Amino acid sequence: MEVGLVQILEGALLAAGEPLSLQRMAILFEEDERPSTDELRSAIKVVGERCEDRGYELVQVASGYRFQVRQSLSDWVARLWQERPARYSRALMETLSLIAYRQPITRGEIEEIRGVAVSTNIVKTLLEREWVRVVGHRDVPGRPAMYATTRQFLDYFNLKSLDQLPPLAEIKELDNLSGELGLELPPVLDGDLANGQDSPEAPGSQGDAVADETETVGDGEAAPEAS
Amino acid sequence: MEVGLVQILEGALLAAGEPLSLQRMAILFEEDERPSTDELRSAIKVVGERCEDRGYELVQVASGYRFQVRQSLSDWVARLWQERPARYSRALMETLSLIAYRQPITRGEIEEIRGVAVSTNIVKTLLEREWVRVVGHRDVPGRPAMYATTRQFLDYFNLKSLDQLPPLAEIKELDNLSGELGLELPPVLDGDLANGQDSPEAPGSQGDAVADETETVGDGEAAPEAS
Amino acid sequence: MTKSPKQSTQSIEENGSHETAALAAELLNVRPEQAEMPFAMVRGQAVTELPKDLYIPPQALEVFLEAFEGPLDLLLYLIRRQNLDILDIDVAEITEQYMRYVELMDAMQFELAAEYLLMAAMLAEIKSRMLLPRATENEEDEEDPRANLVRRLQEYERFKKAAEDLEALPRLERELWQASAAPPDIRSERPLPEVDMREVLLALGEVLRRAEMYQSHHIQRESLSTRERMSQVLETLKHDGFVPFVTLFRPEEGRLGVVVTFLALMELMKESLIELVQTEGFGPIHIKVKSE
Repeated sequence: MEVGLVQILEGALLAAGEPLSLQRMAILFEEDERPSTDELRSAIKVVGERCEDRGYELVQVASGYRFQVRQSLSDWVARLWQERPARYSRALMETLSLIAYRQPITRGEIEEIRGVAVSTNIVKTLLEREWVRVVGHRDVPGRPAMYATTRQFLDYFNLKSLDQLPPLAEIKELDNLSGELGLELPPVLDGDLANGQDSPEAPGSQGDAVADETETVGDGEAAPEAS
Repeated sequence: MEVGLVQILEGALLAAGEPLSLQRMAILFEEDERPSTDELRSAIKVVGERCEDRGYELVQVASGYRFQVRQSLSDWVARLWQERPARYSRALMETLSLIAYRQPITRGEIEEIRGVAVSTNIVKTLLEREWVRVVGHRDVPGRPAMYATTRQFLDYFNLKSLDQLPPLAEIKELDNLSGELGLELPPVLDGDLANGQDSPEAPGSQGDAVADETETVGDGEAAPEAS
Repeated sequence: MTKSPKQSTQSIEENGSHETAALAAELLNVRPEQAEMPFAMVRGQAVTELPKDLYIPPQALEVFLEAFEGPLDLLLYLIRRQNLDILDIDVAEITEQYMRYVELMDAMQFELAAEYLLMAAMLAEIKSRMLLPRATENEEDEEDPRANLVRRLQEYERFKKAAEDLEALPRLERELWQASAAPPDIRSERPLPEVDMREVLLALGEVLRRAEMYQSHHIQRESLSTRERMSQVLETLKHDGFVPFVTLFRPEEGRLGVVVTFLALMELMKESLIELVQTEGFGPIHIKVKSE
């Protein structure tokens, strides 16, 4: 086998078992043989193209590139394991989505929107999974922790960045009373992360759109480095 | 991508993270679509052939088949896990400095000056690093070993002889400068640090030089991804 | 079921209206594993007093409670069940329904989360404000009593939807798997820590400060070259046993070197680390490590 940049990257990506950033790929090489970022990018593109017709593909997620088994094979591959994959309760998913879309957010703020207490277990599970972390404390009495999502969260859900989360539904105003109701949202709600895509929800086709979102490397343009 | 037997096996082998036996491959399929052992064998052969010129290969081990990163790539792949060098403890540095300045010196004497016990590990580490060695035994009960610094110690610190180390008087100055160094000192020194920064006698040029050197230690390696 | 009070048994069909049966079936669908339950276990009198169209077997009710994420979720359910637009809620009607659920749960002595009661109070308040005639003059300032509720419902609903969307995303270990292969054999070498001499010196400064040894003339005056030479002499003696005195001096080091070596030997003798041995007058002097 020829030992070239492409082969080294293939080997490293498979050995790592986790996404590799371009920076991390770079330090696989001694300084005097270290490829430039451009060289890495084009090698990565070749690595991606070489997956054509294979049972796996190269994708880019938040913390870098990884080989990933193709989703079309999941029916077969899932049978490798007896246990069903972990299911998460609605309460957990609601809490997680509030943290994802509204970060940084405190537990109290989550409870306000959900209308119920957030159990300590849910927060613990999310922290243990490293999907969320504490990014600071709100400067109010009690100094409650503020939570935000992590790169592991994005990696897990196969996303490159928060922009790729499905857009939030619109808030409609009370029609006959619009304007005078003072329906404007409190300040915390302003910076919706999905704001960039604040459009009304894409109907129907959304599922497909989501599936397309993780970029398969080699198919498209060289995506900007996530870091 | 065509979803064929070959692709399914590729995906399963990469997802499994452990060797797969032919039996285990077989149960990935519903009964009515389950390939025969012969079919599996020939598909596996194809899977192996498709690794030509890749950074990995298909190998057969006792419990089945698995993909394995090629041995010829180990130099690069090893750097994925290259551990960051540890840092020596303050206790070790103190011990080392006392051996340098007070050699030959016994462990008991070091303990007396430091006011705390010197752990066996510290001495072991210094001996292993070949920065200190035993040059004799003090003729007192227990005949404790006397430690001295070595030529390797001088070489590492780029000294021709111990004479090149600053006299103790200057070390006091160093202490005063340490606030600017970003070297962490125990809280007891806080008051002194403040003094040092105020004091006009702190020679500016020395401070700069020191600061530069310290940076090299701290930021030496290109930090890999935090994960 | 966690609670086992006295009970009479009634079947859904006997006692329930169509709506009840439908609701029960719906609820049971939420948790299919409950579906084998043939009878409703009903507890005492409280149940028989409940409005007929709301009769729900207690087990189902418990399932029902679990199926809701709180009062907002329950309200949304009630609204959606009637195909009502969230912007056009009939508060009186919804309040009444909500209250009946709450009473029902209360009657069943389920531990009702405080949030449900709080919402009940809020609904009652909105309802009463809706009933009050509005002062036309103040209409501009006056908020629709429902506005806050509607906003909260919408806000909750969008995150309920977001959670569903998130749940639907393909994710690792469910539809997707990280591909990995066994690494090659790797000889791992852990790099040794880097040390800057300044760190060593700072550490020393710290020890000295702690030991209050700055005053010690003993240390301050001592030349390091003497100390170093002491070590060298000991090292030589350790290997060679008896060493001729003269061999320790190297002419190429010059006068200073000779002095340093001599001082080192004096210091070593003072510390009783070496012995000088001279077997006869003016004979060669030998040095050895003391009693070794």
